[in-house]
Amino acid sequence: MVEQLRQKAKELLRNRKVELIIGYQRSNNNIFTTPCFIETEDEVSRLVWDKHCIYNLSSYLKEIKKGVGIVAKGCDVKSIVALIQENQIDRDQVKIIGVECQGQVDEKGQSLEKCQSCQVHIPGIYDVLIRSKTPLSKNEPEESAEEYSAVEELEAKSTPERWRFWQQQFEKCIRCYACRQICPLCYCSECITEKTVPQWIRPSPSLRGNTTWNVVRAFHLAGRCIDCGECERVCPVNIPLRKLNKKLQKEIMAMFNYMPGFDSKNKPPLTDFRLDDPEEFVR
Amino acid sequence: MARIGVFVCHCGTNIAATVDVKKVAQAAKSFPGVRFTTDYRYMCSDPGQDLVRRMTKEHSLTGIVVASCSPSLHEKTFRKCTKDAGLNPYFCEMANIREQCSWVHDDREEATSKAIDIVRLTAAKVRKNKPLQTAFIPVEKRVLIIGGGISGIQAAIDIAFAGFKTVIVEREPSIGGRMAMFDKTFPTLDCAACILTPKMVEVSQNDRIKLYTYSEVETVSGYVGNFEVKIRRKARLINEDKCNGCGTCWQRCPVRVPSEFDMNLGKRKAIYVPFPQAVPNVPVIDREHCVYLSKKKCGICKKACPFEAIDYEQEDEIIEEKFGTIIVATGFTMFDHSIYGEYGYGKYKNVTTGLHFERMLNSAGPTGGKVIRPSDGKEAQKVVFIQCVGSRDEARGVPYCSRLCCMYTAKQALLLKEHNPGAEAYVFYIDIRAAGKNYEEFVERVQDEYGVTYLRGRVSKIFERNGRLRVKGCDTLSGAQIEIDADLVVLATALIARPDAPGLAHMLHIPYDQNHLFTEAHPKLAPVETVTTGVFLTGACQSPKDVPDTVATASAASVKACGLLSHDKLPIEPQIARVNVDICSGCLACKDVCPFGAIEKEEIVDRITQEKRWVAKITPSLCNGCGACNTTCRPGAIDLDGFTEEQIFAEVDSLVAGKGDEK
Amino acid sequence: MKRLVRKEELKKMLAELMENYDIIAPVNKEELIFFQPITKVEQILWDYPNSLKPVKEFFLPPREVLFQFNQGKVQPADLPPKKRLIWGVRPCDARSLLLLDKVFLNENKDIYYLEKRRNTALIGLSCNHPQESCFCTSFSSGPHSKDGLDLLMTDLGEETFLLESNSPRGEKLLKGRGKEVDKAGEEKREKIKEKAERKISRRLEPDEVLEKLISGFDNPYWEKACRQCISCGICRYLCPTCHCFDLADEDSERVRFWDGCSFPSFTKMTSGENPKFAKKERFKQWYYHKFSYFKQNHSVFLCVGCGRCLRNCPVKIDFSEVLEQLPARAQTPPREG
Amino acid sequence: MKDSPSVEDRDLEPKSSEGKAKIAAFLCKWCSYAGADLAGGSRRKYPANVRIIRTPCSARINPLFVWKCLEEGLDGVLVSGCHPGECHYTEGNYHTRRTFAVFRKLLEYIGIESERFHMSWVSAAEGDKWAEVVKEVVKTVESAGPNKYFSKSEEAHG
Repeated sequence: MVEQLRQKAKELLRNRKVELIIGYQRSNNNIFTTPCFIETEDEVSRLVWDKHCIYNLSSYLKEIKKGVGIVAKGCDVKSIVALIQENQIDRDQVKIIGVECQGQVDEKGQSLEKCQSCQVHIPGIYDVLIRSKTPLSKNEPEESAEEYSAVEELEAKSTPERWRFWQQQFEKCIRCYACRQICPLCYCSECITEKTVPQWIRPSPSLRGNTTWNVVRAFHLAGRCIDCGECERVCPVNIPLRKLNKKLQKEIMAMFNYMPGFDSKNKPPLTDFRLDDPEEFVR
Repeated sequence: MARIGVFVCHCGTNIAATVDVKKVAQAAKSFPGVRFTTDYRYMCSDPGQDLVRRMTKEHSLTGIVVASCSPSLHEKTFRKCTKDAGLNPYFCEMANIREQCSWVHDDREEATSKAIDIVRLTAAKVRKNKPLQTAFIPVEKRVLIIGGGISGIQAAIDIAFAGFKTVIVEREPSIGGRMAMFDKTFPTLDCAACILTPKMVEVSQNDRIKLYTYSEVETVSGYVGNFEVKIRRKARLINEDKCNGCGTCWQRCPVRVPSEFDMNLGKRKAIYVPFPQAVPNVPVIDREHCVYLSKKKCGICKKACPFEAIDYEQEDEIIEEKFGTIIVATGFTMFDHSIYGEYGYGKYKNVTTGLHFERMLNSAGPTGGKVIRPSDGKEAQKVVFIQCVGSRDEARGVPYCSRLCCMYTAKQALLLKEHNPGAEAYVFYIDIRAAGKNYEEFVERVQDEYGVTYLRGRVSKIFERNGRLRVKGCDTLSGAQIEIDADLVVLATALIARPDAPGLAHMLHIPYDQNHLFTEAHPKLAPVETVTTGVFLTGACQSPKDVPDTVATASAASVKACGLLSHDKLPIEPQIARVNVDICSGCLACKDVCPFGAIEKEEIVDRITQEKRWVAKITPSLCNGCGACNTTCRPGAIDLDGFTEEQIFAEVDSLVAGKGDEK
Repeated sequence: MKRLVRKEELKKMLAELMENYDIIAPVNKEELIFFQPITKVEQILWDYPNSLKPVKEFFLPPREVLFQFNQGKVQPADLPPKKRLIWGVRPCDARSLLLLDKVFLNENKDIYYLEKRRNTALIGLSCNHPQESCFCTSFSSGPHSKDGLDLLMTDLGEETFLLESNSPRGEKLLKGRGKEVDKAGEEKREKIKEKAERKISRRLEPDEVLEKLISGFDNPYWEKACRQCISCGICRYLCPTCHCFDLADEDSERVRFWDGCSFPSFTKMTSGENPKFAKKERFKQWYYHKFSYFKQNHSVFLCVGCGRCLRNCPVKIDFSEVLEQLPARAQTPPREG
Repeated sequence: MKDSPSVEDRDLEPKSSEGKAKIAAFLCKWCSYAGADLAGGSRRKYPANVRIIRTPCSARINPLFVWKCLEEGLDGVLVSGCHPGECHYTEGNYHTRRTFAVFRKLLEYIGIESERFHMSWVSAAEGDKWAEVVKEVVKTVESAGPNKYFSKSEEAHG
């Protein structure tokens, strides 16, 4: 697959389809990878592909929007779809080098949680597709029963227990905004948390400000988050942000039958409505 | 630094009896930015208003809080007052301590404490108020009328008489609408055609009225004074300029198909005018049935036409026109009774509807005025009329009363007797609703003079036996079970909204109710207006109406339209949304939620990076200030003048006790 | 003063100290190591790779109320009355406080910082197992350095620690505890120290870096080097020497809280003008501050080689590699790879 | 220039009457606000716990306004708009309905008692309904007790 990948990347550069390719290269410790930015055919040999390519590189499309090629797994492609859907990038300007992915592992060698319920081993859209030697025949669309188990576990707790749980998590937050910066869909040039007139979110890392920040972050991604899990991965204090994101994904799927990241022509669910939307909670 | 004045009104005892107004005024003195407070018996009286004006000047106030009644009553009054005192009127806000406080609470202490909170909240808002300016937009002095039935026709004539130009867009090949299908009209029994046709002719001859028949409104954009409308002129396959309506083509056409105008009781040709008095008197080719179009054989009409007016290649045409106002006159359609199993699911040929019967009564109609049994064409001797089919039936039909069925059923029973004095007529009804001038008298006459039998009750079953219809029902007045062997059953089916009404409503940004009938701006005081300024309603698209009511609303809508057009420029509400392009990330979620199409994509050069990027752009004249875009804007790049984030935050903050608790 | 103290005795000593001091010590919380106030000796970690957050958080807290205000009255924030003792500080972190002193305790003393510094005793723990990312030895320091500490503990194994005082306060704390250090103990300690230092293979030559930075300010290298950065605040916040802060009013409190030059809003002004909006500028700022500006102002580099930025970067930017690859005096960047 | 609140502008006198729930109600001006006016016009009595904030449309009500109220310590929040299909702006309340259908789930999930957030459709003709809604909402909010989410005493450290 790596040879195939390098070959395709070389072609894209040679044919001037792109000026830059965002991909993965071996990191200093020779096991893991880091993002890399390839501009010449010679550099293409740096590109690698294996189960250590956890990063969602589409985050870089927030900054590099034109003449760019990007190596993307199925999950990453979902965020590219969302970026197209939300007017942030032009499909024509981004060449997607889709890679068939059979799951990723973290630095400890453990399979990522999101990979266990993956339904997009093969990317939804791409310009070129790199298949494995033993290609998966198709994406398995059946819904994994396990997918929301972490969310359900928390839902089963009492309200005060949930409050305590999240307060303990949010208390750790140092407001480094790595969750925001890594998120491909947090592309606002100025985040609401930076707004001072009026001040929506207390900027200092207090329990109160942290809670608000995390509530706002989660809500602003409601119906948009494609669950790449990068926010949770980068959080230096291990706040389980996916538990928040997945909860909203679950609710939106249940209420509006919408799963983000699959169709760039759709309206995101919170800018859309149906006449028969649920309203049992309204008096 | 804000200098706010608080004016607390007693409203006689309306407020003062429950709220300690002196205490409110006293408490308000300590609110941030408040420099002057007072109370007065009637703030809206002339001396009260004068007090506001004088104190505003005397204390150099920069913001006014009037603590009295609901803003819906006197916001305008006091904003004007504020303006008169030399301030921007939007520096005045109402603290509603009457409707939402003194009138709903008994406990004086609680009510006073709440009133103080309300004033604090309002003062907090006023501190963040900004001056707003009313803008003006030019007015295109033309009216679009959607629908060419009696209401559209009447509106066009009235508006043209007032000196303004109108365009009627009618979907069918001819104007005339439903009324053209009627035989006679209740309660005077004038012939419908006799009173409608002259109006149709007037429309066709008036220089100020333009007609687009066989046409549909495709899109509407813009706003009051400046609606931009795309109209699809469907290809008739006839060159209208050449055709003089001689009729050679349809006489020669070999294809005969059921006529929609005659409710499929008669036939028409594949090239046809729907009825002899059609306006314009230009035929249309029915693509589905024309042999030339389907098999490339025939072409008789083209050969026959002396004016070479037939053009098989003609294509739909889209025309774009600008209008200042729009009148919606799209009328109604009939409820489909085939869901009623007890009436035979629409399978029995001799179970018909009022409109079928109307065509049968018409001497120019398919049966030449003879009431027949559609199954065998024999004259019907025994006819059963059933009212409220679909109406007042929440479960299977619509919850409302269709309002005219009582009257037209009476009329039809009467006409049956006139056409065939030997015929028998039975009417099953639930209630007789004959509220109209000479209506009750008419129904009595039908019963007394014409001997039509009225039975109060429902029909439980109709089935065919020996070629006749066995109608089983009960007379709830006598309690008797009734069975009638009828030749014909006429159902008074409900009048309902057209299936595409919601689509048009979305296009025009007007609301509709659960029955898809368009909603007027106010049920009593603005019955022909809609919430979208410049869009008016007339006729049965708003609710079922008979001819006199339809004509009355048409004239009413015309006056409203002419009123708008009499201005060269119109003011627009300044409380609208604004984009801060520096923060806007161009996701255009706002565009998705804007109900008015006021937001579009714009390319700008970023002032920091100097790179091009997309942002949202709001057209102020299209924005109605609902604020949906604000909520959807994640970075808070859109704000709403008059209801800004800062104002709302200030209001919330004002409610919080002992702020600064957190460590 | 040097003493050999048994672990058991150290624990006792801690328990005693708890009466007069708030003890802050490293604990394991859900797989992460934090310094935090403890109430029981058992919570303490005796050997650990360095904590996630540096101890600077106890002197320049992530959030600090400076004063409260209410209707025109200003009430300064309460300062903690009880003395504090931070137990188990790593030498790199201790050294970072000496660097922060240069910022907060220069001619304009920051009373909030000063009070906390005065009030806090620092008991260090030598670093016997440096990590791959560590490079403290590049800054005339090392895993067993006493700089900035009142007392340094070195784990000699077999439940024995060698304690060295480095200040009068440290001496006072140590007085009368344990026993004399014998020669074997000294030798053992020396061995452990050498072993630890040898383990640190990562090396930076700060003076060379400074030279490269001076000539390389406009080098196009930065344009490429910064691409990988996602502009989060992890490296800045977890850096023991980063000390930028922002001020805000939250209700009736004036608060000071961490800020970092990686954020696009860092230098944003009220007018909307933002001189360091470009990622390249923000990225560069950090390196220049640490190895050029600070050195010029305070004659010392603003880095202690703790390696947190390397370990915690979500996209694995290698701090020292970025500086190493900066071309010396070259006007055009070398080809990468 | 007065962007951030300054010392002299502070208004810190205690505002809540002890022991009574304080509830913010965001009302669209066309339906629910007019409905509340009608309740007054017909002298319907209801508890005095609710403070009304008027907005043009319920779609203006950012869920984060609701959050702010709860964060600041108000005991409950009510959002009220026109019945579906009756929105003055044709479809604003459909957006409101969706937004809050999601947001309330988030509130519950992070541990805010569901008793604290309410939503209603009250038309301009439903003065009686408004009074009933307020009664029910006040009762429900009070059943959850005072809002102590961020009060000093409740703050959990460590």
